[in-house]
Amino acid sequence: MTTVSRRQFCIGGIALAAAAPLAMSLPAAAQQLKGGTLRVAVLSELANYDPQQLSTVNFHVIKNLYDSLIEYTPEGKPEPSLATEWTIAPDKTSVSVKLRDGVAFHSGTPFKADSVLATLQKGADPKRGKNVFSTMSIVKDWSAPDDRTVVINFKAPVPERQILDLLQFLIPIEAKGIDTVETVPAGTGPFTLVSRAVGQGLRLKANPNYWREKQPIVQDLVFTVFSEDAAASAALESGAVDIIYNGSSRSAARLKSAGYQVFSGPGKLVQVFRINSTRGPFRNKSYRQAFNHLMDRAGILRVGYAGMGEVVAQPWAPASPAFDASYTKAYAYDLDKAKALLAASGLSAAEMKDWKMLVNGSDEASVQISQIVQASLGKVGIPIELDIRQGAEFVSALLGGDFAAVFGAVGNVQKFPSRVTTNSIYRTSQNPILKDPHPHPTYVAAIAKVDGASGGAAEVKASYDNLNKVLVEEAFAIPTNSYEVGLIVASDKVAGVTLEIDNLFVARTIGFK
Amino acid sequence: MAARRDAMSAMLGSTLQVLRRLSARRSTSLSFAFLLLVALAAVFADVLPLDPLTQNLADSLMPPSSSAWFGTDELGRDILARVVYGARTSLVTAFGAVVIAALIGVPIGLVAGFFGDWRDSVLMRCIDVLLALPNILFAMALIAVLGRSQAAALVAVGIAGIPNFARIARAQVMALRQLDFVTAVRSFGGGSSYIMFRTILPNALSPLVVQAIVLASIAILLEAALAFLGVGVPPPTPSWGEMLRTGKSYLHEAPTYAVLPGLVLTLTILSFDTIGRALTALLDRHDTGVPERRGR
Amino acid sequence: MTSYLLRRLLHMLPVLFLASFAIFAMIYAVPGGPVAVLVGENASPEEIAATIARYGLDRPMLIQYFDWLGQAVRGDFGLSLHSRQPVLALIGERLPATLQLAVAAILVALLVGIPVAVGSAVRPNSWLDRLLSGWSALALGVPTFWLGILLILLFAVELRWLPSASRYVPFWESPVDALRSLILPALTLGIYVSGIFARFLRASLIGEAKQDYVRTARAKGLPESRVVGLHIMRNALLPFVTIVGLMMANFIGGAVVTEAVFTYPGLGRLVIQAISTRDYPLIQGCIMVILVGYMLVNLIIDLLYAWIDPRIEYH
Amino acid sequence: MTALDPAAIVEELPRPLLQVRDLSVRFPARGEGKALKAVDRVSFDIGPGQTLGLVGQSGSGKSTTGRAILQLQKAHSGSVRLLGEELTTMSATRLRQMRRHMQFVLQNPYSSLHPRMTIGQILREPLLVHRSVPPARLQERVAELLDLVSLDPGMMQRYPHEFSGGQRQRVVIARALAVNPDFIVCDEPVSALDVRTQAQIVTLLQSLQERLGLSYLFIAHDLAIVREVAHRVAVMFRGRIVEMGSAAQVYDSPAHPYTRVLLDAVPVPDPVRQRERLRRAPPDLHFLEGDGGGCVHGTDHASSNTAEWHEVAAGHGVSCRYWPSR
Repeated sequence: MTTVSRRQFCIGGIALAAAAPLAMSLPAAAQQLKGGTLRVAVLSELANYDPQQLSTVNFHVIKNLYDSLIEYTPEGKPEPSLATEWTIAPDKTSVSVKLRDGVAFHSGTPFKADSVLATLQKGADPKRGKNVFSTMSIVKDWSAPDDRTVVINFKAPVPERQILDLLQFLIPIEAKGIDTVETVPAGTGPFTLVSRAVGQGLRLKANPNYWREKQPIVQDLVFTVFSEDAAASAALESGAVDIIYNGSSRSAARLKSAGYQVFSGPGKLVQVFRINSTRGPFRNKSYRQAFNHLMDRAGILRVGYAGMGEVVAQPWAPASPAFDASYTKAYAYDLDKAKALLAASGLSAAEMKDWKMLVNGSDEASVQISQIVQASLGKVGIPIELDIRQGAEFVSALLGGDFAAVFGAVGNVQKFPSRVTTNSIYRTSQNPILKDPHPHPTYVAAIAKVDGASGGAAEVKASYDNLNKVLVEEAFAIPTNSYEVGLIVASDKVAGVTLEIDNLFVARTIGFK
Repeated sequence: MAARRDAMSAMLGSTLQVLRRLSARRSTSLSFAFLLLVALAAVFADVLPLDPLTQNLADSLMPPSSSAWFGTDELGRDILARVVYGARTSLVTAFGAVVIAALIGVPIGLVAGFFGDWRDSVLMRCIDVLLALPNILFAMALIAVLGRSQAAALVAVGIAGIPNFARIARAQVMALRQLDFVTAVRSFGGGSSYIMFRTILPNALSPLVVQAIVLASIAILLEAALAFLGVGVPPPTPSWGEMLRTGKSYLHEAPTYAVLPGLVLTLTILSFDTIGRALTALLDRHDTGVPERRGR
Repeated sequence: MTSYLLRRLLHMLPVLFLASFAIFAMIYAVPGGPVAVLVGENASPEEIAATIARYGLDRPMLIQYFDWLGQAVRGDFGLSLHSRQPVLALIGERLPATLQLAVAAILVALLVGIPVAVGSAVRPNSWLDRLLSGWSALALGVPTFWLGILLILLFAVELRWLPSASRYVPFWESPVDALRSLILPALTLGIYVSGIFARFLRASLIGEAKQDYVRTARAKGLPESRVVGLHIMRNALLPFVTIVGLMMANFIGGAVVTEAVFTYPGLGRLVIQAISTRDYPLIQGCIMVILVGYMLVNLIIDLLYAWIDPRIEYH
Repeated sequence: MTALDPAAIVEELPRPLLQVRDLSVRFPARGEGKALKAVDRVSFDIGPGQTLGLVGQSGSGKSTTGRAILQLQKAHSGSVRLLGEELTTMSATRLRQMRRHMQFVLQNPYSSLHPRMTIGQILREPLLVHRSVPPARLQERVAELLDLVSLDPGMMQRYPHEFSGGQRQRVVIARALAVNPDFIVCDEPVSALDVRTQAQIVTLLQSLQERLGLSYLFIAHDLAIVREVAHRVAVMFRGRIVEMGSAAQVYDSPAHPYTRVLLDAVPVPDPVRQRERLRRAPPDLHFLEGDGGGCVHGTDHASSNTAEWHEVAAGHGVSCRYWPSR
């Protein structure tokens, strides 16, 4: 790996401030790791192989079947991957990307600009673009001056970090396989698909023509789907699997104390108490603001997530550029402050309790932390009921905005701050919960200011501070804590675990001691 | 009215007699005592110095101690308090479910058995469907429709119990409808429903009451199973099955969390079952539900 | 005999029809529906509409039902809305796991239940009978999920002999691994079923022992073991086997709960998951498979009658 | 012997209260067999204040006839008119109203009373069903009824099992009387009782008939009792009436061989005669197959369109399809 970087790694433009050693996350012993069959327990059935539908249901395969244009280190520094260099125009309205030579898709087709163009095409298509579509909204057009170069033009000047996020999010799909990518993987990744047994798992094997040298280390990669945490833990303890990916914090904590290795990546989620500010008492700003102080964040973190994470009052993980620890102190759990704000709201007791809290019954942590909030509300004289729904019923209520208040996690909390707008409660337009026109124009303006802050560090910082202030004032979403997603619990026989910025599972560096 | 009072006192008399016979065995008298305890707990839960809802997050998952005899749960609530209030959930659900099952099942069985024509075929075919479906799956599907609530659990468990009552009522009617006193009522002009409900039903009561007791144990079990699968009475309402569900995830940290509520649940089910079986045995020996043959 | 078989199979149809329709109508009434699950959290309204149209979920309920029925009779249960795999394939993946658990549980039940029944029926109301009957009451009354938890606590958490959650390992692939995974769930379900076996077999045995022919056999001086083994057992099996058939639904229900306790990847968990995701075709398919299984078992039991009791003729 | 319609005989009697014509009851076939003709074209009338005794061996269709008249058993064909109203085609609602005119006294007083109701409740039941007595008068009426059957009204609160067989049968009769009926079917009303009680009940029935002007269809296999209570007697054999006439006619000059067999079966106190009679084999009755052709007397009733009935004396006739084989 180090050799690769020395020979091919060229720093492009101003994008890379420092060339971080690529194998930074690899221990020194990595070279001595042995191959074999790596058995991984996952907790969700694979939904599809489409990297543009990236979600927890395919987190475990995407980085093993595909490579993205660039990668981030766990600290958020960009690194070359399929793109060897990238140059952002000084006016920040375009980026030019150089593609790596000598890479082939699993089918044998050489990797060239056509596949990147096809990938961009798919991402910009409202029907096929899926998760990438909203990120593509800044893109005007694109072109390929030659086989090894792609140029992407933007509609307006775009902050640097947002451009890098886009490149990191772009995962080239083989042009001719793009229509069947949901069911047939078409990538350049370190592993190729061998077989899949629906509901049980899938088997991959090492890609013999992989462009990163000496990777992957293991010859076979087997994923087994476990429907419950307890089952996966039992399998790890009985030696039936080597790694659990994306298990619960609680069992990870228990396994850690039993001597297993636990790795948590930087890509946390933030649990957010979402408030439908178009309904009932929640139309009252002062009433909403009381909820900033009604969250027993420490208790929620301990009971719901075994203490693995941080209490936060803003939707950012500590790695986020907008993270500001002072808010956590200023908006700590404080029933007296909450009572004062409730009194200031001028609402009657009957008005205050005229709602139900929606709860995801399929998620044990949600049930518990909802009860904690319910108890806090009870203490300030607002007795409310829980409306517990399972599976599909919950999801449709959550997405349709058919709730008064609900806990739901928010991702992308370590990236460019406006990326939180991909999440339904934080959307600035076509918000399915708050609807149009957006009831909190100051928030919409604050996001626009962040997006438009393409100037110096001071302007950027000011825009972040403004956003943070607006978020607690409008109080339509009350973050409580960050928590681990994509936790890796491994037996002591394995080593070489690489952490990924989004906590995707990267198997290519893992081997046996 | 006076007659009704007489009937009541006669019934009370025979009930006492049955109770006396039942308590002759140690297993049944123990069962009685335990059920009495559970029922008292359910009724007087509010009077006891127990609080099932107040959380104390700092003291979560504590082992049994003098301040919390059964320990505390993951939110620091007193498990004993939740077990006591859970008795209320269980008994209310069981009682309501048995009432629903009886109100629907008994008329179905009476009509099917009394007329014995196409009505019998149609009704019994429906009962067959209910019998063939595992009641836990049926109840889950029904709760999915009704939304998760105590009422939904009660209705789902009740409907699952319909076949039990329908089959027993039907068998009783078929045995009783040809008897002379039924013919007598028919001959002086009693209509079908009068005969079914006023003449036959009172004579079929004993096996139906026994069935109700047996069904109560099934209903408590089913309610707990639904809660265990996460579709029962919604939290924070205390429910034994829900406690087992949550407790199961804390087996390593707090083994008593799942074990103690489960023990109370099991003893309750066993007590109902023991009494139900003792009554069945008594019924087989002393009272078959048809009039005595004395004098012949 | 053939015509009897045919008629019995025909009798299954109305029940299947009624049940499938009832389930279909019931699930249709559920709020939420499968669309949200299909399109994911960040779907646009257009995408939702397109998905609804693609799966034909906007058509009237009756049309959807008869469409489904038409395909189902041709053996096509459609695709799961969630995983877009054929329903039958999904069921086929889980069925072997459930069958393996069922066979193991029934073995446990027979090994425990028959000795208990015989032991208590030999001298009704003796101390032995009371002890053994108490045991079957316990087996039936202890909720399977609590028993499962106790077993996990003892064998997995405390002693660490066995895994606390079970995987499905086909027995013929690795008998040792399969057994390690099966022991606890099979014990849990098997003990419950042994309660059913013991209680009803005891009743049949005692009922049969009162018959005249038994007295005759004893009077002839046949050894007690032969009387019980040959005469009583053979005839007691008849009513017993019927009841076992009728208890099939309980057995399946017990299996669903047992699978949940041990997170065992069987049919029961598939149904629960299907109900929670509102995967209509999958729910329908699973329920049909369970119903057909129930009825086939009862049919086989009726056929077994002929084998056990040659006096029975088929009309 | 002349062939006459039995109805013609009846014409001479006072206005009939009950008129039964060609009443047939069939029980559905079991398996491949033919439907059983339990009652086959039975016709008779009963006048007000009259008693018709219906005798025959068990299984001859006596009880079924009684039940068919009361519409407790569905008739296959034929007509039953009570007070001039046709019962067989009557709506269920109207029939329930008509039931207050006809009542039933069953054979077994032990099983015909609801075991879980007091005597008072039992007697109140028909009154409530027919709403024939205002609620305030119920108690009084029940006491009246008990008095009518010579029972102490103070027994009202007792349960049937506290009574003797005779007392119970009195309750059964009181219940039948509750709605002031005109006609009562007494199906073996005394056969479950001991001899002394039998006589008391028979006396009660007779006195009630005199006081209330009741008509009875008195079904019994005991010929002696029937002779005592019945004005007219019909003899049933295999679902048909084979002989009918006044009690004196039938008992003193039986015209049908079957009637003779029945009468011969009555035990006589003389052991020699009794033994001699038991030695004699019962006559083998001869049956004519089908409905057409000549009867035992050579008459073809089908072609002459007359009933299969031969009058041997005024009001005394016999059937001609069953006969001893010659």
